[in-house]
Amino acid sequence: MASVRVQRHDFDPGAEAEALARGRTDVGAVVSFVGYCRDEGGRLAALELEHYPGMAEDEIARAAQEAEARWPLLGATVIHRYGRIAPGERIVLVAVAASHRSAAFAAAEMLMDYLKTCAPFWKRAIRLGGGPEGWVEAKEEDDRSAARWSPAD
Amino acid sequence: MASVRVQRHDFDPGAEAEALARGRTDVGAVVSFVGYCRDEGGRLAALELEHYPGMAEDEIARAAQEAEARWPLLGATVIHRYGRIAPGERIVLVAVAASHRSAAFAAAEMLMDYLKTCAPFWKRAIRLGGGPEGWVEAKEEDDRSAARWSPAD
Amino acid sequence: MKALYFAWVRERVGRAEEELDPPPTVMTVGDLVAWLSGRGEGYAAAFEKPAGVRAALDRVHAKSDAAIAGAKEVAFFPPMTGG
Amino acid sequence: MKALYFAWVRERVGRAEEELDPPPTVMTVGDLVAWLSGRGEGYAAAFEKPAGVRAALDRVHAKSDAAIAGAKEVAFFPPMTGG
Repeated sequence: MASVRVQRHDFDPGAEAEALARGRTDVGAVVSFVGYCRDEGGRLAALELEHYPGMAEDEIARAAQEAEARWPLLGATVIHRYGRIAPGERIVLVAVAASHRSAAFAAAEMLMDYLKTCAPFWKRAIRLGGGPEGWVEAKEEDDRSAARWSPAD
Repeated sequence: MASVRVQRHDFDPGAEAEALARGRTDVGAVVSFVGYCRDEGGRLAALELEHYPGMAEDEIARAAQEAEARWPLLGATVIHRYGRIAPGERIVLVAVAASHRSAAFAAAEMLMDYLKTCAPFWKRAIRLGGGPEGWVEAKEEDDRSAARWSPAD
Repeated sequence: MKALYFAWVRERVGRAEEELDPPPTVMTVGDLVAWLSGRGEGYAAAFEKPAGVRAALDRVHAKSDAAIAGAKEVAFFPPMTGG
Repeated sequence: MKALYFAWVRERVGRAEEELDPPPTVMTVGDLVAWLSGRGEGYAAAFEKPAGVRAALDRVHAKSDAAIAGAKEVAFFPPMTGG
């Protein structure tokens, strides 16, 4: 049921979120998350996002299926960009529709935690002034955040 | 810092959320919640929302201040409509910007819980076919949800 | 002081607002509820379950034991159902 | 089987993909990592801390003890940093 897109180009978060509710009267809540490329203290020229085509889509779809099995959702859209993304640009969208807000909030948060730790994307930082480039390191905090949703915990 | 609006007319959730991030590079996350008028099994003609002008704005602003004191937010917008709202129409928007997603999610959820239980709005259901009208009853579940954020708990 | 009534409290009382001039023995929100309840059938119906009615003093939520001295505006209403 | 490398694993190995034909003694993802590490400096550098490299078999995350038999595609990459 979820719509999953992995793409180079930008997206319209408002239109994506509204599409989940349009024309229906059973949706009481739409929660959307938009992740942006932050500038780390004015030294970032851009992020270069590499991904594993095919697996990226599959992995996000698996996470969405898990969310749908867990909460009574009425729709979900996940879009993740790849390629060069400048500070201030959008990187990722998660939008979830449900009858009630608690399911929509929880599912959106779970999907973001999964995207951070399970979806095969890797960020490389390109510094202003030709400074040292480098792969962004995974955060242990993100693993802990994702572990919240694991049934074994 | 938060923008609080209590109004009769509709709003553009995408534009409101995007305005929190536009032109800045310190925002990493924008979480937005849109609440819609649900149709309870095809029997609802509309909701009529009554509010306490002045106190509604003040109470939402107090909740936003509390959220800002609690999480490192970079912006917040809350819009709550009043008057007659048909099934499928938007009722409320909460949009929160932060550097990191956990603060944005938590603040948006807290603001919604507060809106449900503390903001002086009352919903009256107008039934299709002239069925019995009635004031919507407050849900104990909403009180429990709001109590999660109380320091005393 | 000015009194405001909302939602079904307003409907039962039969008006949205009025000026109140309670006697000096009426010192708290709870006292005011008791005093109002004696003013007629509509008031009695509105406040028949005092715990089911919320109050605000000068646009801030107030409990039953809150002192009304100095307040310019008091409001009574059911539990909120916004959001 | 086809092997894919991503991010700094790709950079260290020096290629994005290749065909692999490991001997029959290589049965798990961990075996494959050990076997690849012996193929040259780049591979050794990529897998110097095996716990720091993740793997997928046919586009599903796989642990070190996962059997590679039947897999058409194996991929190696650092911990993910999307979102």
